[in-house]
Amino acid sequence: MTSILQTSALAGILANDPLLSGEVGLTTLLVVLIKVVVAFVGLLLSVILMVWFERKVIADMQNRFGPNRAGPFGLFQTIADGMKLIFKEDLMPERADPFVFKLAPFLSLVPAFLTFAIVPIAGSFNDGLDGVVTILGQQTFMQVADPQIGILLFLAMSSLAVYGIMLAGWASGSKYPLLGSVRATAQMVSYEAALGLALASVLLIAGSLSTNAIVNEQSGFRWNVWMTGLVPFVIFTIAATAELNRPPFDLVEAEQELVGGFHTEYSSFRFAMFFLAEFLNTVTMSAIIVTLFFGGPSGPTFGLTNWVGVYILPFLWFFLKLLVFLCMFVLFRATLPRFRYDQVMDLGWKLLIPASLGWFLLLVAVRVASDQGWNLPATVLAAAAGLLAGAFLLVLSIRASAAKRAALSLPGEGS
Amino acid sequence: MRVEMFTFLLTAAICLAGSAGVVLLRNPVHNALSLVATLFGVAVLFIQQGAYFLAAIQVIVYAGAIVILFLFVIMLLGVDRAEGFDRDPILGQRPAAIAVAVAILGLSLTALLSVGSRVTGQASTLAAIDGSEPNINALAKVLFTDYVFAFEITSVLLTVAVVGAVVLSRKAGPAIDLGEFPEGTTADLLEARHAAKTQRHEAEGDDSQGDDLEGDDPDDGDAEDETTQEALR
Amino acid sequence: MLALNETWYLVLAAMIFTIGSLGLLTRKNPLVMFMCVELMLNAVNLTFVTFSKALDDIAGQAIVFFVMVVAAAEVVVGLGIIVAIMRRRQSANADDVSLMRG
Amino acid sequence: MNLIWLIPCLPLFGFLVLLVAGRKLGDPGAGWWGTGLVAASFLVVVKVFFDLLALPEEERSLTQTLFTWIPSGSFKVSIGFLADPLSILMCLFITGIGALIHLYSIGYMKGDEKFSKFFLYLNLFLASMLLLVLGDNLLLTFLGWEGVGTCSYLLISFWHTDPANASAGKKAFVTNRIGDFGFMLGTFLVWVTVGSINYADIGPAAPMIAAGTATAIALLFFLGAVGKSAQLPLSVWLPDAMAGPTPVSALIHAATMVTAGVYLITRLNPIMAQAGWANDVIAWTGAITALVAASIAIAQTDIKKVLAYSTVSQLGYMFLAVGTQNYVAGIFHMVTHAFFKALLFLGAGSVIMSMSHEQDMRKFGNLRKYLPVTFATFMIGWLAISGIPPLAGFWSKDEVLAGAFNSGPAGPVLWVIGLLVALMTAFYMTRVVIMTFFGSEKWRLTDDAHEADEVGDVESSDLVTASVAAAEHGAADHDDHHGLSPDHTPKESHWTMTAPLVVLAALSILGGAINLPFGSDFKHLEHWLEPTLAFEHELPPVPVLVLLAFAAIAVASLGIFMAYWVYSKHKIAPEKIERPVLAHAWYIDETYAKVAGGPGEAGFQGVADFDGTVVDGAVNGVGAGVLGIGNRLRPVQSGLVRSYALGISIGGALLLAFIVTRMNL
Repeated sequence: MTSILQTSALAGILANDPLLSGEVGLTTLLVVLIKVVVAFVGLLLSVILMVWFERKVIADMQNRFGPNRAGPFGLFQTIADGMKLIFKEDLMPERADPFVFKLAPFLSLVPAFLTFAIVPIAGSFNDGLDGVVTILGQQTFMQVADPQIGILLFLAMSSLAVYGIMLAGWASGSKYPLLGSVRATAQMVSYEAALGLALASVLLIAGSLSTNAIVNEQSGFRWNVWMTGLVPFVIFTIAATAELNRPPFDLVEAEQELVGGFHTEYSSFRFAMFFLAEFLNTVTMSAIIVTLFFGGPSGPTFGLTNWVGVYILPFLWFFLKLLVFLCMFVLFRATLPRFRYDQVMDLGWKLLIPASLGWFLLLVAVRVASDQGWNLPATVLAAAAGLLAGAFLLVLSIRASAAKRAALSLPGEGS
Repeated sequence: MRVEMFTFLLTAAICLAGSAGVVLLRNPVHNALSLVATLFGVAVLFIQQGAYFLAAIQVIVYAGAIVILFLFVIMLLGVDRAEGFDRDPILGQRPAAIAVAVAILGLSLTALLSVGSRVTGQASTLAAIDGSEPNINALAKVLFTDYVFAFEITSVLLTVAVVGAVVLSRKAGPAIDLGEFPEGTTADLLEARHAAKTQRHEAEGDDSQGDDLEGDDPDDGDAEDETTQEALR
Repeated sequence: MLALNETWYLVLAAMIFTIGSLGLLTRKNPLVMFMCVELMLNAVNLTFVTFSKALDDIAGQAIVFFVMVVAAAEVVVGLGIIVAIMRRRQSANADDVSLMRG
Repeated sequence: MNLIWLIPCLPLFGFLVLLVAGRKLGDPGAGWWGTGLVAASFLVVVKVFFDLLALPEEERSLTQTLFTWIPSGSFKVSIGFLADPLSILMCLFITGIGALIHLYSIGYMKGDEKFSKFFLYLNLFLASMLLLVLGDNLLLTFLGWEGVGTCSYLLISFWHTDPANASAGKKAFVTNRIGDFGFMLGTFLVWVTVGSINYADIGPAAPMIAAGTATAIALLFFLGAVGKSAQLPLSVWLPDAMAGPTPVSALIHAATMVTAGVYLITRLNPIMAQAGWANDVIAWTGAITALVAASIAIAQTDIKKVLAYSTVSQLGYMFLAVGTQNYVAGIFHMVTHAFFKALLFLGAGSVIMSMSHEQDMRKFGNLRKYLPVTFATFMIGWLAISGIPPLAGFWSKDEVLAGAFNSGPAGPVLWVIGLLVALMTAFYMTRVVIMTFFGSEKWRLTDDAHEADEVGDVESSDLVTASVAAAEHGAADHDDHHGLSPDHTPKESHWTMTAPLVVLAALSILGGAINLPFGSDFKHLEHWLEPTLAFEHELPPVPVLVLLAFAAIAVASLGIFMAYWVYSKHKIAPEKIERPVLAHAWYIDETYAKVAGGPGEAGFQGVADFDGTVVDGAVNGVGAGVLGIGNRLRPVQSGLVRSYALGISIGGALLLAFIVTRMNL
């Protein structure tokens, strides 16, 4: 029983991890199991806290108390809500498509969980270490999996998240959910392009898809947020907010227009799953941002190589960075008014995608120039000039088509 | 049972069930979901054979974009009603289709199983898969060296496709004002066509609406809006 | 216990392909026909990857990459055409589109 | 710098410019433009001529290959020019006389509404002719060959609003096609035999060609030459070609195009050397054509007709020369003939102009009073063609006759025929001169008196063949010059017309100097042509030569005297000599018409019926069959996508089945 699994099937998913480089024994499986459980429980816990945190912060900003009955500071409010939802009656509209209606919440929840698998949450990246820790005598990374395709898994999961929303809206057999889901789908598909292009800039700097490698490469405060010149980070954050359907991009559930959006017809535990998925996604997305742009768990470990330096301090750094972004999302929600739908589309297609593409090309120019030994400032200037010319043309064409559309639609609107 | 075998059989079952679902389920949305199941199965099989990048692309592009597009169109056009399987309007299409399918399956199985477990063909000498190199790097190396021209061409193809889709989906312009045309040109032609059509209508009664053309109706531009509204109803 | 080898994959691919072609020939909804075409493409992709592994040649995977790009382009244009047709005909039946007129 | 390519390209450029801007240039701008380019081409030829002259004798052959025209496997044809003594000699008189005739045309065509088009055609003609002469391979020569044929057609039917002119052009074209057929077959045979159609390759390879093959090649090319140079039996088109404007007659149908046949045979002389009896065919065809044409010329009343038949006759002389392998004499006579025949035609044109486009000699007379320059130059031409020493015609004709005399057993017979032709030539030319420039001013006679005066000629006037009458009519008709009024006063032509006459007259006098028979030092032409000719021709010993020359002079004087006796002294009635059969050109045209209209037409009808039923039937049958199958197959194109998909699937399944059967199971 030394080998029940050869480095083939699952190894592909978990590939770069030294855990799976040799023979796979029982201990290895145990380690994997531990990591999965820890990640799952930790994620759930963080969601519970996140929900409480958000409600509390918003309540404070609106000059009210927020949850303060269940447990100290209302900490158990989320659990109480969850219990209530589970015990509510499970309603399904008559015109709903039963199978898809039941399937949709899972399609929302599962990708949210899976994405977190690639986030490294601890491990020392200083002093030449590359985040390897030893658990039960097995060397491994502090993340559930580090596949070859690495960050592409995040993209894949974020594109799958669309299914949950889309199918939920459609399966409800009702028009507001359908409208909400069609809106959400269009929005998420649109922003995925910007997301991917901003991601590409990071990958260009990191030279690897593996999250471990990306974090490792950022150790010593060579964080991508400035290594890529801030623009990809800004674009990524905006696109991520839109991808999460969080305010100010929460057109999916615009109450004034669509009642509750795609989950109007959902109740009970199925609604809880959507709810859970939304907050899971928020946490995961923050973790991804931290991983991609802020060096993940890397940070000063003060020379400690014992468990404090390997587990506690890195996790602390990770958690602090995560907290910053969670706060940011909460603040977005609390302060920003909702976009109009056409504004969302304009922002995504006409600003974010061209901007991220242009910035990516600029970074490529810099990279090529340094590889080929060209004059760097001159190359950057030339590239920037070209990109500005392109941007100018783009603006011109957008204006021209807008003018044309206005001219065409005027008589049509009259009739 | 070896884990790989187990994975394969499970995935194969999902794939076959998914593809059967595409063909047999009546509701287009269910078809699309079945398709997604098959795509996932194929992605897993890709991983099992070391094609990690393709597996990721399979999920991102196929599941994440193409099938979403399908669903989008289904919902936009409101064609998400079940399709009747009772009879095929084309005479003999169904038995012929089944015969062809059986022939294809039988022949390919004959070909595959008769050669046993060996794959006939020359092992690569040019672009060998190097175990030490990640799959993505190897693929990228090939794509940007040997196949760089094809790669660039596909970018052109995508651009063309985008332009084509935009042109196709654009709203029709305002209806043609026949008064603008001088006599004896298109206006007369259209008028004659219209007259012929009216005559035919009178002759046949008005129940041939189905294969009639709505082409020169002036309110054609509103068709899309109607469709959308219908989809949302 | 049978060993897992290339033939298993190829047989699976052949079956998917057959099911896809059957669907293409019998279904009337153009969207579903399109999905069946995607099935067939996937079957072919699977054989490409299988042969790529069997012959130790990355080119097989490169071709799958191109197939996917072409499939994406095809779906975009194809769906565009279907949308354009359906706007005019209000019908989701491929058999109705048999005239060479609008 | 090698300028050969400029020679054909200058007229071609002129053509292109006239094509685009001909109307803009107008009258006389277009004429001057055309003339200028041809003159420029002439200067280039002169330059190339001196370049050649500067080279050692055996190296006098410049080739210039511009590009590969038809690369097809081992068959490669390039656009290449060959400038050797022969082609440059041709070019010299083509461009020289061409320039003079262009100049003349400015005056002659003045006021014509298609003035610029005329020069357009003339320039294209010269470009083609130069291509024909300069081309370094048979195909390029053929291109020029066809080009001149086309231009000839265009120019003959220049005033095509008259159906007769159009049909004359058509006749020339069709007749030429028969010859072209021979040319093409000959080219194919050369390609098959030699493996190349370049003259540079043919020359060295010729001695290896089997006698039979060489004979076939020679006969095929001679067929081409017969068509182009209007020898019997394809001579019928040339007299009708007089429907074209007179400068065209002078340029194309006397000086240049018709000599292409002679040039071709001379160019292929290495093959001719192997051709055996084909040479005899050429010689006898030439001799008989000369005789027949000369006899016809005696009875013609149209001044241009006389000159046309005279041309045919003189071309017969040339073929007699090349047939007896006396190429130098042939080329020599070609050159001198070009001078004096162009002179005669242009003179005739001048006369015709002054007589309001009247061509009937019976209405002329005493014109020497009105047209002094024309008269003087025409007299020189007359003496030259009659073979009176020391004018050019005498020397060349004498050389042809001497060569014929010395060409084997049949030589004396050929010589006698040649002498007979010389006699008739002197006779009919004297007749022309007397009727035109001497005697009474016949156009002044009133219609009645005219008729009375002409009563003797009624018969012969009726005898004028239909096409001749039509051509005459058309020429006279084209700008509403209907007949001559009795009080018409002929006027001497514009200087642009008389200047070429003077130059040509000078050339006609001096042209003989290029190849005088007084020993080797005087034979410039022979030395010049030596590198291009495969062998030398032996002339008879000097005493015989002198004897032959005196015989020729005597015969020529006799001819002139006889004509004087008949037409000036009226001692013998002209009708005695102008037999109907001669006026009818030995009924050749009529025979052709009969044959073509009788058994020929029946045969053609049979072919047409065959075409209508069998060939068209097959074609229609195929069409109907396809239509029928298409109707059967039409349901397949149902527009149903799924049916198409089924078809594709069945095809795929069949393909799969094929692969499975081919597998080693």
